[in-house]
Amino acid sequence: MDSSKIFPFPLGSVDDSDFLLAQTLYRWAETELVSKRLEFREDYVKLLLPAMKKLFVDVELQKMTWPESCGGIGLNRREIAHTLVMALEQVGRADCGIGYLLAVTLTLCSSINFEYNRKEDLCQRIAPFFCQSDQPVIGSLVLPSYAMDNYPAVTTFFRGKALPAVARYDNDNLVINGQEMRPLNSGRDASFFGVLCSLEAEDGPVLILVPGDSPGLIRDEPFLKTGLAASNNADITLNDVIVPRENIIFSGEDCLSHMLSWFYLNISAVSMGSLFAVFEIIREWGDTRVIKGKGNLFKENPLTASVMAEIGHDIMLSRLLLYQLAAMFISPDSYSHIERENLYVPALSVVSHITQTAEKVMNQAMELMGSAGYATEWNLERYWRDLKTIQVHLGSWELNKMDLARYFYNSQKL
Amino acid sequence: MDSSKIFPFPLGSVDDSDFLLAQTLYRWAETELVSKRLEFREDYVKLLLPAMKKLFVDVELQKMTWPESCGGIGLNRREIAHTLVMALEQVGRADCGIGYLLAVTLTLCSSINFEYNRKEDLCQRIAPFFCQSDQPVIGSLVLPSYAMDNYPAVTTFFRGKALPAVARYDNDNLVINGQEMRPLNSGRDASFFGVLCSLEAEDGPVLILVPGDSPGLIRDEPFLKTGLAASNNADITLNDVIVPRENIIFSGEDCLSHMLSWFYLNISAVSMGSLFAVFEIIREWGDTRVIKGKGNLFKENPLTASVMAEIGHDIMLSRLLLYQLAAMFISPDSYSHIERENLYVPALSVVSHITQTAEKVMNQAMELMGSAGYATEWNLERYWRDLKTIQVHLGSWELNKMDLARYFYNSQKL
Amino acid sequence: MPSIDDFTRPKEYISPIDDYFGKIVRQWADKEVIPYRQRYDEDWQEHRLIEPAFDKLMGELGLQRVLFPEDLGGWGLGHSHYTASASFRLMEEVARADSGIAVAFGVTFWPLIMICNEPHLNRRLCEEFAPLFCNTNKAVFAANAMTEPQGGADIENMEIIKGSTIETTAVLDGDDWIINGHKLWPTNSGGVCSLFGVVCTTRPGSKDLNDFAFIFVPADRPGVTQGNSYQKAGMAADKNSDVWFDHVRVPKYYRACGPGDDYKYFKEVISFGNLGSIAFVCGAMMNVFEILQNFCNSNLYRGLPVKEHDAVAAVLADLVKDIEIIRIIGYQYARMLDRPELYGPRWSDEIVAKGRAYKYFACDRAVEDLGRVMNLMESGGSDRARDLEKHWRDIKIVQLWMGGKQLCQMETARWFFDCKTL
Amino acid sequence: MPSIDDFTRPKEYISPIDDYFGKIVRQWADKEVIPYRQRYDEDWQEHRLIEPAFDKLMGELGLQRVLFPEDLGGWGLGHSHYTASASFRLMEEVARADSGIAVAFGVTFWPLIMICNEPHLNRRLCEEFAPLFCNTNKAVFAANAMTEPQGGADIENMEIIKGSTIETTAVLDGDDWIINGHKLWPTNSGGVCSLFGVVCTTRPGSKDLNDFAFIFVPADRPGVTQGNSYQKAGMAADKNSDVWFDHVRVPKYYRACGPGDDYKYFKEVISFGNLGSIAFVCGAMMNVFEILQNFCNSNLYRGLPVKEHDAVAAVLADLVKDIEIIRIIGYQYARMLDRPELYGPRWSDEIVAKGRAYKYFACDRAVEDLGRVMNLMESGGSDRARDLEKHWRDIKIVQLWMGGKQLCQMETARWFFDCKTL
Repeated sequence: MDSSKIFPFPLGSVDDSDFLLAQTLYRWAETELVSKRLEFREDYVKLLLPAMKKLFVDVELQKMTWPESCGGIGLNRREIAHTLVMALEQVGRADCGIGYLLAVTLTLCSSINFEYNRKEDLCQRIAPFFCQSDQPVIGSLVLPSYAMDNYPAVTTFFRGKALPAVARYDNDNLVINGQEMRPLNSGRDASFFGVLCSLEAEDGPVLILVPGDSPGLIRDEPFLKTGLAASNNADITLNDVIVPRENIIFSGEDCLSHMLSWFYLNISAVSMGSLFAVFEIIREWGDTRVIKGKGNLFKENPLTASVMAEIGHDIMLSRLLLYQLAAMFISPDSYSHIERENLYVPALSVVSHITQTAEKVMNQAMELMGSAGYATEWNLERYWRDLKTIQVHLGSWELNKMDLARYFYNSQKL
Repeated sequence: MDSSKIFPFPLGSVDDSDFLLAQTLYRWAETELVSKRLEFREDYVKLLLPAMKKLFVDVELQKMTWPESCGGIGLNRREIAHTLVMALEQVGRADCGIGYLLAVTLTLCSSINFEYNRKEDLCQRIAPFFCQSDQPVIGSLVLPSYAMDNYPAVTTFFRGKALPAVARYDNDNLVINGQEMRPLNSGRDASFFGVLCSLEAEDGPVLILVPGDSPGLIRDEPFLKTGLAASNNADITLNDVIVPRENIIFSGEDCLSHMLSWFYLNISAVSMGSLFAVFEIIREWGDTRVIKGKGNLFKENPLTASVMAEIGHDIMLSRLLLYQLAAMFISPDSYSHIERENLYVPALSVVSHITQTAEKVMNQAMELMGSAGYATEWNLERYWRDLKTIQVHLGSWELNKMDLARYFYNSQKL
Repeated sequence: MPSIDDFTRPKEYISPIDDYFGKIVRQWADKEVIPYRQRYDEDWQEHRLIEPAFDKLMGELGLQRVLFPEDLGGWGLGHSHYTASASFRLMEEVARADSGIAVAFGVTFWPLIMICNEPHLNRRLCEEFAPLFCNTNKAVFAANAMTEPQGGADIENMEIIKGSTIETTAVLDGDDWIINGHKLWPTNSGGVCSLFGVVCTTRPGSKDLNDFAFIFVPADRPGVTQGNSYQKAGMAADKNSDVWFDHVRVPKYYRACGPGDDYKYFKEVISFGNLGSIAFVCGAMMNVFEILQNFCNSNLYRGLPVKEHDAVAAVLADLVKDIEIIRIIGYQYARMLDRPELYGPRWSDEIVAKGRAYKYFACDRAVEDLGRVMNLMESGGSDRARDLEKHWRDIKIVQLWMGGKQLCQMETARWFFDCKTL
Repeated sequence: MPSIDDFTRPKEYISPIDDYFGKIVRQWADKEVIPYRQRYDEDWQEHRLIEPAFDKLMGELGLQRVLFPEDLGGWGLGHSHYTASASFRLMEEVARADSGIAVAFGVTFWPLIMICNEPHLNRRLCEEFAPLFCNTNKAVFAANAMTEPQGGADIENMEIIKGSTIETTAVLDGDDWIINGHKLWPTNSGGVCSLFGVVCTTRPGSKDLNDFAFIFVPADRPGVTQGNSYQKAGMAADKNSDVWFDHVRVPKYYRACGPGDDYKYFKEVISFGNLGSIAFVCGAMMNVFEILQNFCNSNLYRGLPVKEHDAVAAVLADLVKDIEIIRIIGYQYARMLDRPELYGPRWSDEIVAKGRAYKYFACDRAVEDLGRVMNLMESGGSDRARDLEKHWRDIKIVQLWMGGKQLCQMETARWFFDCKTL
């Protein structure tokens, strides 16, 4: 049984088409991934790429948020938050890595194609790539990171971290430079990068869209990492990469916060999906495994049941928070003290909670399953690696909390 | 500033009268408690009783849920969940003990006077006590507890614990016996006890209303305890106490679960209020205290700010869950997979989360404040003691989780 | 059934006086304290119930004399090779009964460490103060006056502050120090203190470590005022108050060790403070174990003792696991203080930092564990008759004092990661 | 700047061979493993990269010989008074480089404990098997075949199960045992094992402890089949597989200690298993410390090394605090195994239960700490080039094996609270 049915959520603005989409994605997962896992494990070429092609192209998710006028499906309003969440839950349940790529791609696109963000020129130019391609079109982001102790003199800092690239105007174009930058995902095969730059005469950070085939964009060899096999990641370097001025997606801290809010919502949904998968694994274990000799089912032992109960409890509460957050995106006015500008704080808070809870839940599930917890065959360890990888890409909790302190206590110097 | 304004919640079915009531209670708190704390500390006679009289009688909270036809205010529908929550938040912020008494009293009354529970005879008989008294009328509950190793032979068990009392029919009356039972609160001065009994020919537990002045009801001396000074608690004994048959409030496990659901919602709101108080204390500390020498405000130090941020984060998420839960009570149909019968699971889950989070938050706030954390003068330690006392009265988390395991995994033998 | 004596201690570290005095103190605890402690909270101002227990322990049994040299009426523990391990056991046993008494008892030695311990034994001051403690059958208390109104435990954050925020001053006037200042919170203040060790500066604002001074001030000197006791969440036996020093005059030689050395050896005081804190936690937790054994045997769930429920047993396991570990760590730290030739000076940054780490570990675990077992006991957890909630309140206080968790973390990180600006 | 050698060890417990062999193993780690370990995960089936490191450590340096008596070519550690403390250091050093290698190395001694350790040294079997390990420069692996398909680590839950669920049988046929059964998961299976210690029963379903048998089975005997390696989250150097015993015939004297004693001394195997687990955690965490020191010095936030941010430093402090404590506990447990005259037999329920408690403590702390520091390193945390995520994966495996946390909790509670039904 689809475990997402066990955990209550408010029906609110969810409609039939959302349920239909979720069902479609559930079937996609069973056909393209679940049934092939044992044979192909995390094989990128044999398993993940074909599944992504189905998802991005055949199920048309990469067209979803582009305006109909540009060939998309036209789900480009804040009201689709619930749709996004329900879809990303299902994708995350099947494969966190694919869910993550989709989440980042949708985040990048939303900054271009959502009604209230809409950059008409960019939309017209970029939409066809997403809407007409018969291959997955992946977006990626390059965000600020710790500076290294040998950082170049031109580096600009944003809230203590280094902006990855420097842009300057050159007539109608922008010239961008950045060395060995690590994208959130897919450094090897992303079609578009949103690169956060410093730009002359601009105070805050500026997000610039850099097509993956831009001359001067160099992709390193892929590097080995903990999880997210679907993300074929590598560092990239921009050497005097030239893009039109119109490729500026936004500038300034508020816009960045707003984009990150959507990113956090999407990631929360993907993480939620991975929790459904974990719940299903541990439920099956509880139904079939014995403990302390024959006839004693795992789910009937008070200790193992208590840990399993805590897993259900944590997942249930996380889902309630996720949908509460989605509802804030849809209608900030119906929340006291929430405006569009400060969605960032609840979004950061919810995504941090859900990913931290997911880490705890997965750790507990693994404990219950002993060696089966770390055997590839049982899949659990994959969700654990994937989720942790997603979590670290959200940035360090210790430093993210500085943003929360600014909100709650009006701290000025952090 | 009222810190409850910092933490977003969905306006949903909250209306102006709810905000007005919250304001009234905020003023009540400032006048009756906050301004007198330093002088009277936790003095029951000088501080708490007068404040309770204002609250229960003058602000009319003890009339709130009785039908207008019985002299009450008529807020006796599930739709008042948000009203209750907003009111109990404010009372809990002022004094957890008073909030707790109010929560239990309203829980007991709701089982009698809510539209869908309404016991007409009981309503008519009992409402006048609440609606016409010029003194606080306190309700209390006696719930199952661990058996002692010398438990009497007549003891009946419910889900592994002993039912406190035994009732039998005697013509039109019930005769009740129970030895040294510990009520949730106010053993010394409650006007009504809801006592969970075993009753001949009934399978499940039966809740019977026992007036405090019943002959045969013996109140022990009050005992010393950690917190909740407003609850003047003592064990009670019922020796052949006789009440009319109509004093049966309900029988059966489902009704008990439903009553407990309201109890958990109410307690969640009281705990939430105590978190507002703690937030205000730590915010003031952060605004005024220095660390590492002059000029370095506490809220600007990255470490103390990070702990403070976590406090804000936890409170914000708890409040979102609280209002999500209230919304489920108001309209279970608008949640997937929720029916009236299984409100118990999310309610248990939310109250456990909020009270556990509150323990963590208060522990952290105390850590930040060092000696001021445990000095009575700063009030923080009182909330910490009170909240923990409330938490242990919800029953042990390890055993409560067995209920969750039954729901999530269909465990049969726990 | 295993008892508290089955918790592991490193057997080779145990002091020669351990067994004998451990037993005596346990008898004292069982007879003089445990039957009365439920009423201690109401006795926080008067100490009518509490005082007899103190007199018995410190005066009659004579434990207030242990640090002083034998020829001055003491037991010579200050120059033994088992000061720390012997103290650990004694403080553990006292804290098992009441950590408030344990603190008051332990803190009496706190200033005396500065003058009674090798290699910085100050014979003249030992002679000066030994009679006060050794020639009486009544409890006599000493106190360290450290914390000040502004900044609290910043005083203890010595590596970064270097005494520069101390506002209590000592000015030489001929052969006397004139002390002025306002201190908060000393354990054993609130009127009970007979001898203060005062942390002060000979040049306000200075970061020169030679200006950091530790000076003894008998509480009966003119100009010394102890305020009323603060009311607090627990530890009624430990009185705290404001203390004012208003032009208090003491002889020049009342300075403990002198310029530079006062600062240096004051860090040893911190080390012993952390050791004591661990011992208090450990002793309280051992009593928690006793309470729980009793509770879980006599309370039933589904017809069996509560301890037979697997999920409950897991919580019990977590508790005893932590007691085991805290006790081992405590004795290991005691050994590190007792064997400087193996582990380095007791006042070294390394030993101080490690003590901070162990202390906050012990407190964090204990606070979490007690919260959980209190919850397990349901309404029994908040009932004072069970004595569990008492330890829960007391242990929280141990966690919060001496700068609390954050200062411990900073000192730990600073030493291990060589941080410069923390 | 402090190094990993500045983490506390009880100095008086350190074995005479500690310093010399500790250094040798560290050199081996730095030269033979650390430069290559990032590619180990892809080498899980072939062991092309991993095998040379094993040969060097176990064969050439000869560490696979340590338990055997000297006259048989061993180093006599099995009858020394520092078996446990010496092993702890060695395993720590190996795990610093790669806990998979450490496990494979440590587990090779696991069955040998049954025959090499005093007071149950089995001279005949030592003579039988010593040549296999001592007369070669190649790594030779041994394994304990315990876990079975049904119920997993229930086998280890000995106090309650008493061997009654064991389905692997040993039947006497003249002077031979005939072994039949199916085992899962032995470390050092998957084809690398040369000598199995097989946990089996001489009477299926029996709770009579005399029927519990521990019998040696050379892997090249007819009827022994090792399956293909399982793929797992980490520890590529540790091969695990199914193992089938199909009418395998071994001499009667291959039974380790005999009826009753097999069960009794098998609990010593559990004690050493817990000791080893703590050592693996400890070694891995020391390397985590090295990685973090480097990371926090070279990565900047607000223009300063990350470690200078107070909130980050608190996480660093939590890590080093736990390393301190885990290491002290590990050495204390080693001492308890090395000094049965002080602490009781290594196979006693008390020592087994305490080992379980320390093991799950160490694992829980490490798992939490590594999760936090991985998060601190942001995307660097999941980058295999940093080596941090490797330890994160490996330590989780240590936490899960040998019955995982819940079994540890039950055994701990059972001993301390005298539970009857857990």
